[in-house]
Amino acid sequence: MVDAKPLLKIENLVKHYPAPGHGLDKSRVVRAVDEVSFTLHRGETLGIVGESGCGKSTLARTLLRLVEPTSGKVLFNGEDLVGLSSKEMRARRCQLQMIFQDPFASLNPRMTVGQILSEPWVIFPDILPRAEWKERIWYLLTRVGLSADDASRYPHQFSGGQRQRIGIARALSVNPEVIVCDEPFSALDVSIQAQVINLLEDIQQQFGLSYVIIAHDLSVIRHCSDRVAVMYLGNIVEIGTWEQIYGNPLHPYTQALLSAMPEVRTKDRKERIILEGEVPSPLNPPSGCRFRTRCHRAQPDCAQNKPELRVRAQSHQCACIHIHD
Amino acid sequence: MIDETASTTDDTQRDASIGYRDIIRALVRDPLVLVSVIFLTLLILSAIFAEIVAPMDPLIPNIFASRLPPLSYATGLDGTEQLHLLGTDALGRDMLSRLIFGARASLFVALVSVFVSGVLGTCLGVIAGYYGGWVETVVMRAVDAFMAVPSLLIALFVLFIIGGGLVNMILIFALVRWVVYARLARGITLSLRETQFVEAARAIGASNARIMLRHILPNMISPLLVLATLEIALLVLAEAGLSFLGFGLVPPEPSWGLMISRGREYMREAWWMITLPGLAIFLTTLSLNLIANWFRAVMDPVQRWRWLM
Amino acid sequence: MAVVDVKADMQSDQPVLDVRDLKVTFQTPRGHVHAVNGVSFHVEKGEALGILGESGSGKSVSVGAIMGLLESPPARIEGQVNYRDTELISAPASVTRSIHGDRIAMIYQDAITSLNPSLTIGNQIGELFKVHRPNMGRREIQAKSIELLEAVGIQPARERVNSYPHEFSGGMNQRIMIALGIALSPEILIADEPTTALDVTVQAQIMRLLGDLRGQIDMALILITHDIGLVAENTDRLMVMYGGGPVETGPTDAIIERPAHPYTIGLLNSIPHDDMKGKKLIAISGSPPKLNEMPKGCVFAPRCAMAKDMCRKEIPVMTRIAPDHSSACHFAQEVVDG
Amino acid sequence: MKINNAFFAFILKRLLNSVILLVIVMSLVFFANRQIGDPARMVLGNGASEEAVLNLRTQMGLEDPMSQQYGRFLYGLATGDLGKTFRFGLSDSVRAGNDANALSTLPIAMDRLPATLILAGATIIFSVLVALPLGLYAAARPRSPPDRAIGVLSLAGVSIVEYWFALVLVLVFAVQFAWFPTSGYGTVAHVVLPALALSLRPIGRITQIARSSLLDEMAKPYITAAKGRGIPMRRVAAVHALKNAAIPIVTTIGDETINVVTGVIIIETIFGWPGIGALTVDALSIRDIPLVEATVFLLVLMVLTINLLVDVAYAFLNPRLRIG
Amino acid sequence: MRNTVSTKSLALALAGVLAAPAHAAGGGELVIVGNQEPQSMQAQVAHKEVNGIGLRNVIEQLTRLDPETNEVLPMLAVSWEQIEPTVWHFDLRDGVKFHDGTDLDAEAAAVSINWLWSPENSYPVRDMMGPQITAEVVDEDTVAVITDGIDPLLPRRMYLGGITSARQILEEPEDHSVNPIGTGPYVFDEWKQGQYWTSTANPDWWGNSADDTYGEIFYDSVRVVWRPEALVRSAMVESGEAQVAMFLTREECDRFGAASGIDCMVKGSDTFLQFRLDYQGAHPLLQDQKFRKAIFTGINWEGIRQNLMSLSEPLAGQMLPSVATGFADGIEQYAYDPQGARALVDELKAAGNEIPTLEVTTRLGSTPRNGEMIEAIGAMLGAVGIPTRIAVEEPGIFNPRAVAKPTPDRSYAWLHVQANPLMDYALTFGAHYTCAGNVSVFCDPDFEARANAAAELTGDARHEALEALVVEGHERHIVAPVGLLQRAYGVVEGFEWDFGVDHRIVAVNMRETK
Repeated sequence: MVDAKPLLKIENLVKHYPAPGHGLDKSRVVRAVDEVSFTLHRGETLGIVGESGCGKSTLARTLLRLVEPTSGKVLFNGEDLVGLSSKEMRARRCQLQMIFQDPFASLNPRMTVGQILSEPWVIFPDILPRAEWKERIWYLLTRVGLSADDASRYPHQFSGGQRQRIGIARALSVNPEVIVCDEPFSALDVSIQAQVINLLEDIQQQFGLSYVIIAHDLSVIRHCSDRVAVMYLGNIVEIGTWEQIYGNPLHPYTQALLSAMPEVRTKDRKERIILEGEVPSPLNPPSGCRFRTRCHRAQPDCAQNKPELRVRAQSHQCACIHIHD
Repeated sequence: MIDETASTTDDTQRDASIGYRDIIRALVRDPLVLVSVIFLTLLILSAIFAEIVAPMDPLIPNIFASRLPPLSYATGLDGTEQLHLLGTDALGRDMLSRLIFGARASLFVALVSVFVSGVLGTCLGVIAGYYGGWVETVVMRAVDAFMAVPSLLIALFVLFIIGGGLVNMILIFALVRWVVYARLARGITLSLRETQFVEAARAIGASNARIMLRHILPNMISPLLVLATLEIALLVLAEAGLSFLGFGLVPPEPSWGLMISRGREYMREAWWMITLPGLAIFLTTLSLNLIANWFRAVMDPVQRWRWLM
Repeated sequence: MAVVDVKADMQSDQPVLDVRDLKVTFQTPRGHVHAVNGVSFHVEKGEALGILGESGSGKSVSVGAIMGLLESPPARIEGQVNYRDTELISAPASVTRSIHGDRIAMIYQDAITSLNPSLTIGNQIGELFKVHRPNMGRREIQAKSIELLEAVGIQPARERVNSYPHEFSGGMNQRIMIALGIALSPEILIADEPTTALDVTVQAQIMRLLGDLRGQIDMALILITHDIGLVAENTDRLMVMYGGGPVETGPTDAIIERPAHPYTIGLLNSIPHDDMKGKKLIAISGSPPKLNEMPKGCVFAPRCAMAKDMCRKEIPVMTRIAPDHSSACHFAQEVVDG
Repeated sequence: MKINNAFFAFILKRLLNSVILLVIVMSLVFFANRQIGDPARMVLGNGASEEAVLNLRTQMGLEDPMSQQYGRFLYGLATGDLGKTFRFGLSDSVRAGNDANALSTLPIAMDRLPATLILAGATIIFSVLVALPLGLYAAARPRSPPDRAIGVLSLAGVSIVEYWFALVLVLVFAVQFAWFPTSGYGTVAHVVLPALALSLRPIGRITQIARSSLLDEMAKPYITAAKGRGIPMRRVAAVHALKNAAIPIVTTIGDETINVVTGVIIIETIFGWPGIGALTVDALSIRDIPLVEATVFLLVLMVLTINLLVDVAYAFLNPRLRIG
Repeated sequence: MRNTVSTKSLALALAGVLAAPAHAAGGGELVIVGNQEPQSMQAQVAHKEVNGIGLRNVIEQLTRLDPETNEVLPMLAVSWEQIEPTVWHFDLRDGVKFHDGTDLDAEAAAVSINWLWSPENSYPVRDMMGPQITAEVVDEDTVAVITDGIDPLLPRRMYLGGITSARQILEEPEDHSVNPIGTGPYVFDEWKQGQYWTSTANPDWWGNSADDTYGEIFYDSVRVVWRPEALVRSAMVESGEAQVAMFLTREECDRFGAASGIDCMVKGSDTFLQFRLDYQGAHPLLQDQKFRKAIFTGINWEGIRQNLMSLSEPLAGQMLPSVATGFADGIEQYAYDPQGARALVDELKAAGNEIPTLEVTTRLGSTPRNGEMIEAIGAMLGAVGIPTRIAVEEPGIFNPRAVAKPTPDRSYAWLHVQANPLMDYALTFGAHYTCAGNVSVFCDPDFEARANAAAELTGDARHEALEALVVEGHERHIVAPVGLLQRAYGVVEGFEWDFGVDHRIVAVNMRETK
């Protein structure tokens, strides 16, 4: 399943926003994404979990260059997307697509479903000759579980789950290789969520897609991902296969997250680690290890040294200076 | 709790869009607004077809038939007896005909000004909101500057320099009123720019121009329409005000503003000369305001259910 | 508070809250919409009841009706809501006002919008005392407010009592909501999706806080959520709602172990479990019904894999499958037996 | 009430902005005014010889490079010297180079300021006193017959031709009933008719905004939450909703005050009210450029001050602005 | 039609004069409402009543005009004499003091006259000047007024210029514009700009004791207010806020006459309405007599005068009434002949001429209803095939300094009023028929030379020379007269007012009998 050469390679990606109210002071920045690196192979699903404000949504947008990165590289098929002009980048957009969180906000209410799906073909006429549009729209709609008649309807005539299907069809319309899904299930009802998870898995197999799925729901990430990255305050604190992360979490944060996960089967509940407080402001992150202020295993030296993401086991990396196994 | 009902009763109400069948239903339920719509429609039609509708030439004076009260008969220039339904003005011109032709001038000034300022302001507002940075700074500074000086004062000042008249008036109104659209358009653009469907459009490679035209602009049509309707009402009144001060349209072109401005000298002896055009302005602006108010309420997801009931 | 008399308090076998056949109908431009269609449940003193349902299941509207929050029109409310000896639906506003907020309190999903942005949190807590405890003095109110904030973990309470909601994070605002909810030591606290907007770690904090507080003041909890994990961990009894009515009620553990309604089963299956990794989830097909286009018969029938002809015609009634466990399915017994 | 530095920083920033805007607007006025014609010719009249005009132009500094003239203008703006009126001709305004105060335009214009402030103030106070209860009354019973009547009436107030209404007021209340003087300035009775004529529009607008903002506010979750805490409706509306609804209402009152300050141009003319609006029209029609500059300066200053006051009020009402 | 003061008030006026005691002050305050604020209180403003309402209560002149006969009478000068063709001696009245306490001597009079007429000040009153006027002291009581050319009208012209304190002119010239110091029956109090100006009775006024006084102080004080809106002006008299409202329209005057408690006074003035058609305009056709005749006969002047001019007296085809020097008998108003005009236009067109668009302009507010009149003129000219563009210039106070002279690129006609307080055609020619005139539309050096020569003549010779020019002007279609304005005043009932064609609002000529 894993190619030697990664499809997508992120190197030291950084996104800093100017701090609000400090327009002139360039040193005051919101460190939304700070030195993030990971790889994504063809056909693979990488799950990214973390609390809100940890920078996972910014990461998704930065690697698609919907938000301009401050520094770092996004190597797609070996080509650095960061260096491309906006015109060149637009041409690459067909290969990288995104599925959004809010199915109500992600579809233009003034366009019919057909118009939404065919918009990329209007922009890049080379993708599909006009004569095939209709057929292709029908195909996409039926593929995501809608009917061909729906092409002439407007988004508000659909339920949330159906709209998320339209969003998926839109992402598929350009034959992408990578789809970044930003909280694709969080706005959906439980019974619909499962349908969409199944749909995403089906089309991954059919089209050989790679996914980056961002979610806060740990059980969904466990179900969908091959590998999982855990983010905290703009950093990846742990990354590994799903078995490694869920079976043997190394980072105290990962451990806390997993223990906070509500389980339906109450019998096998682990000892719960309840984190104190909330995520600190990315404007002024703690020194050293960023997690130390909430860490149940924090030591005085955590404030001095910034832990690096180090390989602990095969492909299992963790950024904590107090892991010694 | 209204929000709650809206979202639980029907998903469609989470959207800004609303079918026009709903609008028509709501219209029928609101007789006052319906009457306003009919009145404005008739007014616009008669303004367009003024030559056909108006019984007489609005420009040819008959100084021997001046200031006749409504429902008077007078011998016209061609020697025939003519009925002046709404009386005549100081020059003996038929009031009804002048009101009809005056509607054309007044509405033309207002509509064209609103169109020009609306297009200009919306474009600048969208561009400012979308690109941000120095473009936004420049546009919004200009907006602030125009907002700091009251429109009527600018209009007066500039008309004083360049002189009155139809074209100048339209230019001035466009110059002073574009800011309201720019402010609105920028505000909406700022919020739309961050929406996921705009991001989605960017993700499929849509150019900035396309995003602005196809994704942002269509989603601000309703509030812009409301604003434009209110602006038409405002400009009809502004035309009257400027004509009062003598900076407005140039006679003999009949315009409502000019008619009441002239008519005020005869207010006590020939009430119809000021009251009829005053009434025309009042009814027109009232209708526009009613419609705008109603439309805004219908479009407002919070209030809508009340109006659709 | 005047309503609470000592005698009633002693009758512990009588439920604190008893809802019978609650119906809520909305008048809309597209006709009448039955948002809640015959909901009955009760809450015992000190117990935690979960109400589980997806959006549009009628769970929020039900508590809206209980709390007197529905505007009428467009809402029309039928049925009975008995708080001890008082029937709340028909009671005059002066009576219900003294119960709401005092004996029955509620906390909301989105704490930040549920707090008045222009009043300090101290003002908002103090107002509650001013309205419900008119005899309390200013200083007493102030002291009590600070005490409450400390109780919900807002430090330093003495200073922060003069802060505005926007100066707090989402989790902190939810703590303030809770402080408002428990201020008058209510007998029932209704929590409507209290942690949906929060992160899992903060959710854990909040749920622990709620649990601790319940222990301290012997308060019943009605937890409304769509998250099965949350009800599983935090409630004693459970009511599952679908399409405006209850489909299954019973002890939480019993329902999760032996669900007696196809919808409950489908819901449990929809959640990705440990053991489902690598397999396809068993999803419920279709989408929840629109409230203005309710199917005839069983509302779940169009999505139910087990549906028979009968299901599409007859509305099922609640049938008891265990002493405290009922299901609104024509084939409840078969479902339980698997 | 906590007020911190951020609040003062906010006000200071707005103040600075206002000053910049004032300079920009006045500069535009300066350059536009130079397009109207030759001021020296205006002072001397058509009868004067070219030589005399040139002589005066030199004296007035009009032959200097534009940059120098503009510099002088800016300096004058900073020191409150906007030149001397043209209307008395050459005799004094130019020749009497000493500081003849009666001829400096700014004092002439300042002299008219109180009248305009009194009229605008009376109008706005009256409007608010009428409009707020109306709007709140309507909001309390949405879609009821009184609400709809108030709605239509408030729109009618916005739609009427102000000067027609003013003349009717004179005929009815001054001539017919003789309750108030027809026009003029000096006593409280003099304010009534012009203020009434001016107040229709603000009453209409404030009523609408009061109604709709209160309704909007009443639809918000925190109101639901307050109701759920058993807080009486009246208190919910008065304590919770009104304070938040006040922000758009205050903004509208500010906007309408600005409209009134300029709306006075016509009404002042009709009622012989010695305000800055009437002076502006006079100055424009006699092409008294320095006087025009002074009146525009004061009008813009008034507008900016109103905006600033609205900002301050806004900051006080909105803790987000007050507390950083 | 009211041509004179209404009979009712005239009768009352006569009764009042017969019964009045010598000193009747105690009449309270006289409130006069005019249509616009004075631009300044300079002595020069007093020449034009519209711009300086009531100023003549404060400032007096060397001479005055008889309200009935229009004859020149003594005022501050008790007599005068033409010493040389260009030198006039004026003997000043004894014991007259300015309101600031300084004496009116020859020195003061000379300073004041020189100030008023100086080219340096360039006051608009110079439009009324013939040859340049300067003054010198002869002895303490005699001032010499010297003209650059011969000016037989000088004593009459002296009626235009007010005499104010020399001390003020020399010491505080800037005060001259806002604080008039004259010798008149009322002492200036204050000018509240934008509101009113007031004056109080002068107990030391020379007229209280002089035999040849021109009136008698009745009111204790005079307040002049102004309201541009005609309706408000008349409403002020109706509501009792003012005794005199200036410039009523005909309809209002009728209403005032019919109503109880108020009254209307009407009298012809020295101001006439004229239609000035540019001779030197952009289009050569403007110098073509056929074209000019087509324009002048294509307009129904009498119809306009009767139906649109508010209150007026007919003019006999020339601008001044028959009392004027130079009045030509036998000239008739241009007859309305649309067919003839149309034929002329067609003829011109047939000859290959392009008919220019005529710009017809008036200044709103200068005459009641002139806006309507130019609309009528435009429509009438349009009917005979002459296209027009009509324009109304800015209203309100108009600064004569800023008069927009017809520019050479326009074909321009102007409907405007012109006052001729001297009732002498030389003044009209000087303003309108000269190449250098401020508002002149006509430039013919030969005509101008003859007009200048005529202006130096006296007696019958003057009359005949001017008359010849009037006839020529008529034939050359230079200016079309429309009508002599009548001014109507709304007054309280029982108001007496003895005023001449100059319509000066002089309080000593006013009193109330009720």
